[in-house]
Amino acid sequence: MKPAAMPDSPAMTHPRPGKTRIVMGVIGDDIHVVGNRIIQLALEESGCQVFNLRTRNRPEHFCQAALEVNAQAIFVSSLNGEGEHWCAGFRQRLQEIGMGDVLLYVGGNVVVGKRPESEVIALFKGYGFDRVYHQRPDIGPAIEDLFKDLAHGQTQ
Amino acid sequence: MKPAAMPDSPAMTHPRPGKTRIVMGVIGDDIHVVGNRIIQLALEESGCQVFNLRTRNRPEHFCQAALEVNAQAIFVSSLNGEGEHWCAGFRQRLQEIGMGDVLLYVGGNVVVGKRPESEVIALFKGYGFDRVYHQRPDIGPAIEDLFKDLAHGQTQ
Amino acid sequence: MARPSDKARLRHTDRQREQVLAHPLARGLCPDEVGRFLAEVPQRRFPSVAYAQRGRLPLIQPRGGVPLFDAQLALTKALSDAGADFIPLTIDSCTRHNQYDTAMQLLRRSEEEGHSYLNGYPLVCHGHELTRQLYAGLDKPVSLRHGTPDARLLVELAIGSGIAEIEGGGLCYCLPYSEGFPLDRALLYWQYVDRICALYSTPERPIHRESFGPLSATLVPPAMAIVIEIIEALLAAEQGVLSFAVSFGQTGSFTQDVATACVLRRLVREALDAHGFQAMQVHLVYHQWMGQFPMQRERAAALIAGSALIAGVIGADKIVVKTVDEALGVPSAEVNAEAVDTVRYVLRTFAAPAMIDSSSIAAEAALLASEAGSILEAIYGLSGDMFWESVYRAFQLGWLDLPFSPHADNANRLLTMRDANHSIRIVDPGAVPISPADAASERRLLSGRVDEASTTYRQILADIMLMV
Amino acid sequence: MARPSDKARLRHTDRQREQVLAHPLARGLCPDEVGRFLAEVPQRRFPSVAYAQRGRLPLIQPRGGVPLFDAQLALTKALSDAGADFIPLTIDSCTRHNQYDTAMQLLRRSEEEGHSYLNGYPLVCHGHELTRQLYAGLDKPVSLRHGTPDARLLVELAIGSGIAEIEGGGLCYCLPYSEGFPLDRALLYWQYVDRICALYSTPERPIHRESFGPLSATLVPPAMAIVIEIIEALLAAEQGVLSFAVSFGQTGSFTQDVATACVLRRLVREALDAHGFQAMQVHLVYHQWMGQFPMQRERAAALIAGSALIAGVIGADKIVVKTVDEALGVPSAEVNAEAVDTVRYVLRTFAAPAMIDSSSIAAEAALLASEAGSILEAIYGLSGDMFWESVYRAFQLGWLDLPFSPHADNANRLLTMRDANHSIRIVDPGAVPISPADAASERRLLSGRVDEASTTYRQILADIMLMV
Ligand code: B12
Ligand code: B12
Repeated sequence: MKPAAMPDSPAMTHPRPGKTRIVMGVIGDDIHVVGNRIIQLALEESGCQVFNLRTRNRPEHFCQAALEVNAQAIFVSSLNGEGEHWCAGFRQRLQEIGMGDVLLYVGGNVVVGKRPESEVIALFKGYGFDRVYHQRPDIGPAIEDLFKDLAHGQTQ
Repeated sequence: MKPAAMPDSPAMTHPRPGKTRIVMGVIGDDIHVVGNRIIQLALEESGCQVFNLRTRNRPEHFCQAALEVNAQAIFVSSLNGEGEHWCAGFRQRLQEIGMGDVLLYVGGNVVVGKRPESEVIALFKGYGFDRVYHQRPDIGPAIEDLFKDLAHGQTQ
Repeated sequence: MARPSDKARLRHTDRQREQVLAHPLARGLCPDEVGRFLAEVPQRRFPSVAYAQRGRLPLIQPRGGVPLFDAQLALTKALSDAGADFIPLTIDSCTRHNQYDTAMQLLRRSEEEGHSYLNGYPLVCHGHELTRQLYAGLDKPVSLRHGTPDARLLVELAIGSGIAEIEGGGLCYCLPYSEGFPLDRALLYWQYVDRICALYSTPERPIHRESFGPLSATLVPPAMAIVIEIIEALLAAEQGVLSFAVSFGQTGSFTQDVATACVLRRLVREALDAHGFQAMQVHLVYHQWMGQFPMQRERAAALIAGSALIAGVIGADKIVVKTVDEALGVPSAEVNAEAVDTVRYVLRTFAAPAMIDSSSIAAEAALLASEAGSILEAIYGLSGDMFWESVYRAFQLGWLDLPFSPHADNANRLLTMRDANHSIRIVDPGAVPISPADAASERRLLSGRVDEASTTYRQILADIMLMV
Repeated sequence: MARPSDKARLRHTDRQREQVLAHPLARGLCPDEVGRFLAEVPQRRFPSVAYAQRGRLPLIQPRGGVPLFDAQLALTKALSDAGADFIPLTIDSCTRHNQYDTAMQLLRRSEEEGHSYLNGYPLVCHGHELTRQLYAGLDKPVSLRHGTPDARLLVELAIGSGIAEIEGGGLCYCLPYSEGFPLDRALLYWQYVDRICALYSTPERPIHRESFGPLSATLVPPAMAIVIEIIEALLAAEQGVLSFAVSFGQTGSFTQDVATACVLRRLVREALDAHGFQAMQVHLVYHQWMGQFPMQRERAAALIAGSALIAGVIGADKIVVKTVDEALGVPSAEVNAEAVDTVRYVLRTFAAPAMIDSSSIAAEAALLASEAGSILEAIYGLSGDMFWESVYRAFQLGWLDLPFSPHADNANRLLTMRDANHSIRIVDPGAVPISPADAASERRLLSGRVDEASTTYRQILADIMLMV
């Protein structure tokens, strides 16, 4: 099991002012890292400061990291189908630590097998996610949405 | 164009008593012969006496041959899609020459392109065909049906 | 001895051309006007240009022909958008048998009743002026796909429509496509077609000719297909055609496909050069499986993908594509476009290694080359003035014999079967002049087949239904 | 120098075995009872028997695992009826990380809410007695498919369920499948698993071991996969395993697949014989494309068909099958059975020629053999008592470096890219001990790539998305 405390990866320690601070990682007992690697590169190329928790995380890892770096957005990945279980009540956890306004996106293959798209989106919106990218291989549109959402001052 | 008179293929001249006499061939400007070859072999192996008009026939070729050999059944093939045009009024032609009771089957790809199966069957039943084998590669079932229909004395 | 030579070139075709263009449906087509029109269409409308600019992958050509102009225009756009490199114009079967009245009648019914009574585009009924508009602004070659023993009027109108690739030939569009059209007449009519193509050609904009190698698409031994393709290249070269493609249909055996491609390429080049036709450019076209298709959609798609991979392996210049609806009927524009996309996908992603070889491929190639060589030498050796006469004589003698041909004069003595590698083997050569040694090799390769004795219809059907 | 040898064989495993079987979910499994049970199941339940009876075509194995027993039974039947030669039992990811409580919780939710919360079959939760009933009356081998660094309990229960093929290994189920499970511990745990397999084996009924060659399924240079497969064969041989399969994932290049198959076969046999393990039988397994799949159904079907044809060409002993829903999610039983049918269809109809070769294949094979040879020699040369310690040391030195591994200790200095033939090339070997000459050859083969300079994420993504 991953140690509960924040992994001490170099980028983690001090957030750079002005850059959009994003916490990202793969949730559950999920070790799919390829998309995680690609998303980090893409976010960094579009000027974000990325705090990557990499794979096999629990919800509290995301919350702790978001608090620590005062994140403006959290990108949760779920590829192996465990997302439906581990993402439940995510927004509530953030509210409990005063981070209720953080932008919260989820993407990958977020449930097991084929389920109606509308049902999957409703499920994760119910968990408090702002946007859901189920079975969407291209990360490009999500980054555009991110900057649109940030521009609308949805977050401080 | 094929000569209107009956082609003088050897099996044509004198029907053998006791054997089921079947006229068969491909209708329209259709040269697909592979199925025609297979059907002749299959019918002969099941004990029929076959009068094969081969390819590019008009309805009158079938009717003349049926009259000449006092056929018990006619197998019409259409593969290139022209069947819908050339098979119209087929039963009527047979009735006009006193052969109205002959068993009349059609098979192959009897219309152009994909059309609802029920519509295709209704169309050819309307032309007076007893059975329609649209997009059915295996000739086996048709031969069984033939002997069933013959057994029911549907024909003298 | 009547070796192929340009002495056979038709010197004056004017009188015959007047007769051909006198047909009311020729609508007063004027060859000079067509010549000027051809000089103005985009250069990439000529196959020789498209072939010259080809990258590493085979060019892709679907089939497609529907009765109505608007539907054909929509189909043309859909196929081009899906990535087709050659655009097809597939002609209906009435027009193929010169039954223009029936074609006109069925065209009208198709218009009135809103569904197709024709299995292709009736170009002679539509005429060349309307048909030109199908290809306004197109910068890809258009290929005439038909099966017409007497294609003289059809080809005049096709070239008049800006179509610069004409498929067919005296043998390949007579033996598999007619119940008894006299072969000598078909050979002469196709000499006329070749000559017209040569007359319309310029060095940079040659009208391209392509022979139909699949023939009856049913258990045709590759040696026979190779011989017929070489004969038709020679006959076209005699008339001055400068841009030609030989083709063959997927045999059903990976090994035999690779061997056939390599032997056909080598022998056609040797035969042309040996008869002074170095100037003729020759390309190789591979037809995806032309026999009975599986009904099951997934299997049809797998067959299409597998055969596309073989096209990549043999480095074909062009691949002619089938669709998943092949066993059902003429495909919709969507299904057809989807087939183009899938083949393009396979060719791109499975970048096959060029020039593959193996002991079984080399052995097969040696046998096919020897058989084709023997048949060609026998035909060259026939007495007579003109090469086409020797070809006709060879057909009468049963030296040219096409399995599953509907033609009444076809000898039907050549019998074939598949061996354990699914390669097509010669069980009995009939009168086909292959050497006794080669005939013995063929039978030896068959020994692997357990049920070779039984020639019931079930066993023949099994070989035909290989891919079902 | 610590060469592989049977001196490393675990002499007494009883104490460790007691600990493993003390887990409540082991439900008092008794090894002797399991031994008797294994002696009674049909002989064809053992992979070595299935492989020995294999005809010309590769044997077919789908993937498949669902939470509930009834659904798994239905899936097992559907796959067997569709013609699968090996039946899979794919284990869920919680069980793979020994999270048995979470697995139990999600199993219950799956039952209550009628849809799956687990991406596989939680065998440890279900236990071996219930799981045995999945395979009552089955006369085909069952294969355990998972990704478990510590698989000791899982494998005890799997063999107890009558599963006679165990996939995995100390390297291949740690580096691609964990974010940081200590590699030395994984290597030792897998020595235990290998030893248990050997103890349950008899000469006619050996428990079969298969290594997972695809690894991270993303731009893994074949030389690295070949080395890891050979290491795991040697480690298993040290423990007395007698029936083993090495495997690799489709590289994305036809040429490189053929070369990899030939080099892997040759080098694993040489390595085993060189260390006195002549008795171990080795088979070759080919995984259809393990990377990002196209969403478009027709393209996915084409990818499956094309890769099946390659499996035929390389004469793989077994092919592990993907489905058209790969990019979407765990497939339904129907879609999974359909994939088995399609692959069987392609293998049957495209009887590929054995032992194909070409200049590009020969060159690729020579390079891969040289690279794999260098890495293995370096590892053999490391000082230490046990071969597994040299393997662990090599990983720490970055000599074993897996691109796109989630493992925190992976060096991540080995960089790879595709060349013009889509073959995976080494841009920078990092610490991997290939010769300078081979490193130079790799870069030379890359010169064909225009955009090699740009390493933006788009360009890496393009290599990953090759098959989309
Ligand atoms: C490669 C692969 C693997 C490799 C992973 C190597 C590694 N360590 O990374 C290996 C072979 C090891 C593997 C193992 C398993 N896999 Co896997 N794997 C895949 C595969 C083929 C490709 C994934 C990939 O790398 N894609 C390329 C990258 C670039 O794309 P991506 O990961 O999808 O991420 C992109 C998008 O999803 C999106 N995105 C992702 N996250 C987020 C988050 C946000 C906020 C946004 C906006 C966007 C976004 O942008 C990313 C960048 O482009 C997929 C199927 C497919 N997609 O074709 C299955 C797949 C993901 N795997 C699956 C499963 C189930 C497993 C296993 C559990 C085994 C099993 N039971 O079958 C194990 C995992 C064990 C575990 N502990 O988790 C399933 C999930 C099923 C489901 N959800 O219903 C899939 C879908 C296959 C399938 N059809 O069954 N796998
Ligand atoms: C081989 C073939 C050819 C060969 C024919 C060689 C020859 N001379 O025989 C060649 C390449 C020359 C050819 C040409 C053409 N073909 Co073609 N051809 C085929 C193909 C691929 C297989 C046919 C075959 O031989 N099947 C094997 C035999 C054993 O089966 P069969 O012929 O279907 O017959 C069996 C069953 O149908 C049934 N059956 C048949 N008749 C009857 C009658 C009765 C009473 C019963 C009970 C059963 C029955 O039993 C038979 C024995 O098993 C089919 C597509 C397919 N089926 O996969 C297209 C197909 C038949 N052809 C077609 C067409 C349109 C043509 C052309 C007109 C070209 C064009 N426009 O595309 C030309 C024909 C020109 C003309 N004048 O008719 C279309 C017809 C479309 C439609 N109906 O909507 C098809 C379906 C292809 C397609 N999807 O477009 N063709």
